Amino acid sequence: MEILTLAAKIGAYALMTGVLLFALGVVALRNLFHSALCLAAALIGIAGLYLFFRADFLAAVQILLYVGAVMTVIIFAIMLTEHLSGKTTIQHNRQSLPAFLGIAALVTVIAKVILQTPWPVTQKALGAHTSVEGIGTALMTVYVFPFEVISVVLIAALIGAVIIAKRENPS
Amino acid sequence: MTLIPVEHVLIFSLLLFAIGLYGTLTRRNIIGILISIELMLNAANINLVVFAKTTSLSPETGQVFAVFVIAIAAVTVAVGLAIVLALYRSRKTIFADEVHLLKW
Amino acid sequence: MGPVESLKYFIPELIILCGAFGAFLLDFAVRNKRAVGIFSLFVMAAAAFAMKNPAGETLSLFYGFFHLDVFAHWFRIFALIAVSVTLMLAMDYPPLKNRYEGEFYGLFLFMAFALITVAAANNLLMIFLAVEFVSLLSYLLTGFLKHDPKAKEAAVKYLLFGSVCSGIMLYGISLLYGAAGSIELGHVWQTLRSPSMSALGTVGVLCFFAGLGFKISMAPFHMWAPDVYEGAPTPVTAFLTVGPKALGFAVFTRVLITVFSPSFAHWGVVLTALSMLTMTIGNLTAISQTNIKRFFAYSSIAQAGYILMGLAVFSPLGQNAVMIYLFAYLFTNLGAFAVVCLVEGASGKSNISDYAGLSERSPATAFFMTVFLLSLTGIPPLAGFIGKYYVFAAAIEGKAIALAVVAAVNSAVAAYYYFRIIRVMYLVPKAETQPTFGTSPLYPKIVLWLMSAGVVTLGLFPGYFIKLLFG
Amino acid sequence: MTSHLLSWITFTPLIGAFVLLCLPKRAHDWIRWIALATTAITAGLVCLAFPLFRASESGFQLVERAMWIPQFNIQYLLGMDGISFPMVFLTALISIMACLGSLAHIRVKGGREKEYYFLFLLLETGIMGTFLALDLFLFYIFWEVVLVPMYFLIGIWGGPRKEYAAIKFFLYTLAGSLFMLLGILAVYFGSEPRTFDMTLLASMKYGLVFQKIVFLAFFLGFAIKVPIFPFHTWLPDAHVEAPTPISVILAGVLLKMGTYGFLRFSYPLFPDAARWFQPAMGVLAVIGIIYGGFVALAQTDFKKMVAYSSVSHMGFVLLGLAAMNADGFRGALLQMFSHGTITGGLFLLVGVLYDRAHTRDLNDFGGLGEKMPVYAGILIFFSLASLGLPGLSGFVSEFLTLLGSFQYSKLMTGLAAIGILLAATYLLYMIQRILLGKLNPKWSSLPDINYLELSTLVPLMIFILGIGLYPKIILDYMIPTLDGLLKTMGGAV
Amino acid sequence: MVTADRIFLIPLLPFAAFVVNILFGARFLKHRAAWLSILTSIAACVIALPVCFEVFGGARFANDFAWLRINDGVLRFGYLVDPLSASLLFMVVIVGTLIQIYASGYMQGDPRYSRFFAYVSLFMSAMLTLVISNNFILFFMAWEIMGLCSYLLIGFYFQKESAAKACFKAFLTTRLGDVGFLIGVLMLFLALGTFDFSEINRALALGDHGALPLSFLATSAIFIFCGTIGKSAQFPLHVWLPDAMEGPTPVSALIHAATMVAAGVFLVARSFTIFMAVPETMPVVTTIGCITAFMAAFIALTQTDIKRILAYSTISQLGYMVTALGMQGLGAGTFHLITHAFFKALLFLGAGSVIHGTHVQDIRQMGGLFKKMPHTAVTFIIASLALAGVPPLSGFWSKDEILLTAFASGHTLVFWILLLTAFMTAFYMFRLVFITFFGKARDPHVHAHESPAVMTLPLWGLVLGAVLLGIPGSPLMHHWFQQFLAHAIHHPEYHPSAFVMTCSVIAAVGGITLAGIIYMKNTHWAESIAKRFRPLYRLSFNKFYLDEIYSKFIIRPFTALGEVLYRFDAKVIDGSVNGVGAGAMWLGAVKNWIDKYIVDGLVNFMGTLTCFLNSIVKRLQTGFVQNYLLIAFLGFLAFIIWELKLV
Repeated sequence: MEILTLAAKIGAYALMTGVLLFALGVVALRNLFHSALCLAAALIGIAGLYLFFRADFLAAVQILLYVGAVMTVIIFAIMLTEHLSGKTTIQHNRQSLPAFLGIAALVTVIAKVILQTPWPVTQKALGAHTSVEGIGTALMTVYVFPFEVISVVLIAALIGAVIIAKRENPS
Repeated sequence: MTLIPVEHVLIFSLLLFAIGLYGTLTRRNIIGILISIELMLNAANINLVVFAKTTSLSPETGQVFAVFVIAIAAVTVAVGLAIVLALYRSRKTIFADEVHLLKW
Repeated sequence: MGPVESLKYFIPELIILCGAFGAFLLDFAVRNKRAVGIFSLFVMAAAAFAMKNPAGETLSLFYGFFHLDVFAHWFRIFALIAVSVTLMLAMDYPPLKNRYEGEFYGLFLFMAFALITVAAANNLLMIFLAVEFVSLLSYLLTGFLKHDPKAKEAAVKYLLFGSVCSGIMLYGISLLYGAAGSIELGHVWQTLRSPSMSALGTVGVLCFFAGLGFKISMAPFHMWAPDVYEGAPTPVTAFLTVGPKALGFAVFTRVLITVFSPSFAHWGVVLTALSMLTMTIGNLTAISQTNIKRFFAYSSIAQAGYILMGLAVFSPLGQNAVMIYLFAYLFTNLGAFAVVCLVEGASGKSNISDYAGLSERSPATAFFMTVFLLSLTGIPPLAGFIGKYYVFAAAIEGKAIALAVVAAVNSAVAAYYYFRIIRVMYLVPKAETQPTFGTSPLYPKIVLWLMSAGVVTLGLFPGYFIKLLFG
Repeated sequence: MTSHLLSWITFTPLIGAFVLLCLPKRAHDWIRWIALATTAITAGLVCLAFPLFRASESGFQLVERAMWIPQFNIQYLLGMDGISFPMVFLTALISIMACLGSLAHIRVKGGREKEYYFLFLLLETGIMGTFLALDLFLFYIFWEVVLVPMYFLIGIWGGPRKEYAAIKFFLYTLAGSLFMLLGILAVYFGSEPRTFDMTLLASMKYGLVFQKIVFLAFFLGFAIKVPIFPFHTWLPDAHVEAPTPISVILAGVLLKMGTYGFLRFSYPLFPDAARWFQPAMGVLAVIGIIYGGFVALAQTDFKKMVAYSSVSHMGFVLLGLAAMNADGFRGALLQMFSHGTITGGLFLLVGVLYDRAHTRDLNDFGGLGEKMPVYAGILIFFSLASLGLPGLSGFVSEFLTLLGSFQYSKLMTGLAAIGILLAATYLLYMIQRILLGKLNPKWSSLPDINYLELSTLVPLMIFILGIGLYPKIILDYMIPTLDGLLKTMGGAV
Repeated sequence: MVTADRIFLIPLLPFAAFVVNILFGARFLKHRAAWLSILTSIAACVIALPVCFEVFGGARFANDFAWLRINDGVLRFGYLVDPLSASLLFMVVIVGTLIQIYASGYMQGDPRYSRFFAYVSLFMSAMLTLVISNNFILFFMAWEIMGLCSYLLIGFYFQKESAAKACFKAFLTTRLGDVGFLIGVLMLFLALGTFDFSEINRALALGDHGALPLSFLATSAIFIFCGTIGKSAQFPLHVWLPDAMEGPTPVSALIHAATMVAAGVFLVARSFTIFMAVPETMPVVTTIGCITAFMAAFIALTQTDIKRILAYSTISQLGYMVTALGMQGLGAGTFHLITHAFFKALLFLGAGSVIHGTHVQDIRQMGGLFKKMPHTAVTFIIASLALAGVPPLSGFWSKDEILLTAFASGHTLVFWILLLTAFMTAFYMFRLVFITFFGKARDPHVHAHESPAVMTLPLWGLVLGAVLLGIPGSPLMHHWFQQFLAHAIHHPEYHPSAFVMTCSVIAAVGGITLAGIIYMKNTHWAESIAKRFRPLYRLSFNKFYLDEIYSKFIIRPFTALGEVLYRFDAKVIDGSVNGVGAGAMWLGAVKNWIDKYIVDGLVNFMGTLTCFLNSIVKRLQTGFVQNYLLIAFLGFLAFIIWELKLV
């Protein structure tokens, strides 16, 4: 058990490190396609973390919706605009330095705040296990209204997206 | 979740958020910016999931929230890419610093 | 309240939703797309007819995810007015002709629904969801005119800025949720009261401000607004300056009032600073604008600054001030945009210089515009003055003298640029090349009359409105 | 009609304005006559107040009260006393004269008569309301209502730099009045129970610090309107650019709104602060008097000279107010009235000349006394009234003011006396340059003043002369109220 | 309450004439305007003279009505006819009427004939009001209206540049004194709480100086005296009177010789009790009077314009009167005032007649007029003799009284100066007489003729006064006049002195003789004397350069100050406000916004600052969305840092 725990712990930290590295790749790589691949990897890593947190349902959603659907769309878009995403073009603008400094400051500040805060961790929450079933029930009962709203959002947004993405055809 | 202190995960998600934010501020390519935004949303999602397992009063809340966030993220990407494609068609660019007809 | 019992209170929203789908269907069926617009107007009217003031009691529909109280009620009325007026403006907006006009109306009905959910949102999840809903629809509507490169640029900027801001907001929400263990605003409030949580509360709430600040175009999250307002189709701009902004304020008010009771008054300092910054930046930049839509964008930023005054003082009076101001602003700004639409319809352009000699080309239009501009300036007895009076009163009551003085100076500056338009209309002779006004289209004209009636009535009999809104 | 007399007085011009709005644009004659008739009816209504107004009482009379915005305890509250009555009368008088003056003038200025008279009547409503409102909120509304028509009247029908002058006027006064609004709100929230009702507020006591701050806020609003040095720079521009009838209204009535505000609001509400600021006000008054005089002396533009003379003369009003004693107040209020008639007349005379010669450059004229003897006589009359010649109303008011201020500060009075001297200098210098000397051949065909123009001036002359010879007729209306005011301020009558 | 009262009619009748003449004169009355004025004047005479005689007989008239409420009291307007005002009233109605009759002839044919008489009537009305007024305010009002009439009448020929300038100068200079007068009156009111003459006299007689110190009263007296300095053309404000001769000659006679200028002296007489209450002010009065008397006479020696010589003579004589009052010689001063009014009016009318007959004013162009204008010449010479102080004409008696006062009250220096002045007076008057009426006609272009009877008759009327009016004040009638005045206001009296009389006669005769020698016999002497005493001559001829000094040191700085302040106004006050940001302006943005906003639109504080900030803020809006994001982010960060109190 000790070893398993240790292994799980090391695995989790390794996973986090990996996600961070891929995330760096997302923002730092010149080739946008590579970035997208990095993103996919990072998202999968995050799904792994979800598993580690015993959020199985979410891990599944993450893989299916994100890696499956969203990434496909992104890569499709990258392909469409490929010649602009090539290596030759400068991929970063000139405000890297102020952005970096600002973000460093932000990270310092917020990290400090996070470490200061006495997170009210409860045994109940630690011990609780949420099954896929439980989440499904919740979505259909308590969260039925947001669920319906999000479906309306999906419909409305997709109709809109289709109209926008269509070629201009004066009818 | 008993294994790792919640703060560590939070720092991790903070870094992820920061990286994403950096990407949005520095990436020229609009698709790149959208990708970076995904990182930010994921960072928040990690928080939600972690809190669901540590501090939440009811266990589902965080996870359900995260599911909604994923859905919204997907819609955002869809809408975003639709707009980017439309822009690409008419302006032949997808670089954020090349669209500045509107200013001052 | 469970979903089934909730439905009978949810009829207006259902009407709108069904109307939206109906509009898309109707779009397939009819050739004259104007019919869709009229249908949409009827839907709005039906919804408005079905709405009932919960009058005092609070209805927690759908397990509290749709929080219907007087406050939410008036904001949904607000949303209905904003959307209906936009529909009317859009129906006589030439660039929209033959460009998915039917879908446009449908999307706007969805927008009405989205706004209502915002008004009724009472927890972190619904706030995020509803605000995102409104945002996504706004991005789409901004970029709706695909042939217009400016519109697309606007949409892209809007999208990018908005997504980043909501990312930040979401991050803040997640932290707040973690701290409280709940998404209920009441719980969050309870948690943040403990001193050990104050730092986290600060970060969380400021992240929250980023998302909401973006919606209400509060400095420093305002910079998207001018570009988007200039680029978007004019009816959409008209809508964007009031609809999402007002609902942003609704959420803001709800969050601040429920989360921060007066014990959180130190937030007042931040809000005061933000308010001053917002109005000052808006006013300073508005002075040199040459495009009327961009001009109104900056003006709306400045107006947001004044409205923030009401929030900054954390008092019931301030809260009421926000609402009254928003209603005054609704009538005024939509009226002004009706004129913008008319002029654009006649000349195809929206530069301030196109307003030269408007008082001779179309005296009525110029007169209405003057009324609206005076109202924006805050000249009594028009609605804008009542709004200004309210926020000033709130500031003075809260002893926020500095804020009041800054606002007063700002109002004087604002007068200058509002009068610039009046000057152009009345004092600058018309150029030879400018087209004469034909007969103005019907719907914007109706809007003009209705809005000016609103402006004048609210200005002359504010007591009636106050009683209506706050009992 | 007499039961709501004050409302009728206030809103009759507005009714007229809307009647005008309904007329077709081309019906010029109708428009003119309806406008004129409206001002005349208003004046008639004001005259109706004479038998109803009991001059010997100091309180508000003919009060009309109705709840307007109950949530803020805002009332529609009108009332008249010995301070506002003369001002209302002056407004009615000057409005008729200005309307008469417009008949010819605006036609010359290129039409748009419908808009012009509409705004003109709107302006009159605003002014009347300002002088009659007793609820601070209502007062503020009327105060602001005055601004907008003024902006258009200067901006559309003004001289070459009209736009500049109009916006400058507007911004200056708006900035001032916004501070006043803050002050009004402070008073409201400082009162218990909360109210805007002047009659109740005056009986409340406030702390000195509060008083000082709020007094300053009001001061800013009023000072810009008066205008008190150094807030006066809008005035020459506005006066010079405005069309003649509007200059008349501006100088004749509008400036009085500022000093009226002091008497009506600042003093009764904040007596302690008023005493504290007394020296400052006195100094500003003296600076205004001397400064305005000197600057008027240096003018070559006729209208600008008259405009600066207003700065100087309004300084006397302020000096009387600063004296805070019976004579000072009487002098100030009388000076408000007489300055209204005198300067109004002077601006009309400037207009008469300008309409003929199309220039106002003093150095360009000369010897007109020969060509236009009647005009010359009237110009001399008004100039003399302005410089305080005994027998004309200017003297009585200046004398009372000086008498009052002398009891307050001998030095200030002595310095103010320099202003009298300066007035004589610049006015006579003006007369010398316009009327005396050799006739500039350019003007050899100028016609003398005509009957229409004469009709705008003669009534003013009658008032100037009447008050100058027997000031009791008007002072009897003012004195009880002013004495009452002084008593509430804690001073001896 | 106003009671119907004939004395109120005295000033009101001429006022009615004024109203009618100014309104209807030009169109309806035309030359009949004169008759209206004269008739009302005569009517005033008819009312006033009985009143005067009643007062001479010991009566006293007063009446008033409430005019204005001041402070908690009432200012009452009304009349007071006491010995002092009765004597003045007597003089004014007679002289005034005669001069108006004369003027009706003199002004014949003038296009603005009715205007002239309107003004003169107004003047008469004001002067009469002044004389019988019962308080300082009414007095001041009348005083100012006289100033106005003086202004209007000096500028009667306003087409002449010099006349336009002269009236301006006259009004302003006297106004300077008037302002002082007003301040003095206000101070007096503060001290005594009343404006009423009777009440003031009563209070002071009881030794009640009010709450304020006596020095305050003294200051007030000095300020009141300022009025005299201005109105009666005393040094240093005398410069306006010679220029005032631009007006028609009857005006010079009426206003600038007989009545208005004497009002200043009357003012001192009116407020005599005040001066008596603070005797330390008296030397000021004496000194001013004395300087004036001497200086004006000295200037008159070299002048060549007939009216200017008379003007300086007037100034000099007014100085005499003021000196007398300063030495507490109320009787002497007032006596001289009355007599002087008659013979000086006569002199002016005579001069007017000469001008009317010759159409020139420079005495060097005249000569030998005696034969051509006998009436004028004879009356003129009689008046000159009176002025020179030749017994038994009126001037002798009054002047003698003044010299006596000076001598007897111990003002020895004053006495000698006055004596010297008397000598000079005799000299310059007869220089004038000899040059004008005797010798040969110097200018062939001048064709003199005698004036019509309407003008010469008043001359003779005045001669009567000039000759006879010395009697009531002379030892022959035991100084009846002085004693009469002393009833009202007590003042010291002196016994006649043979020494003084002798000196006086010697000075007069000496002056005449010297003038005769120089101008009748040895005409070349004049020039050689002038050459020998060049500096003195220049000083006299250029009137002590006072005009130049005033112009350089007072008027120009005054107007310059106006200019400077105006520029200050336009540039600094307006600009202060524009220029606040000016120092720190930003590169190319500067010109851009100056042109665009300042010139175009709003030039004030808000404007400048606003436009300046606008140029900065606006530049943040680059159009690059990521710039926006960065700014928003940095702002967000700043707020976090601020709110966490990290700074």
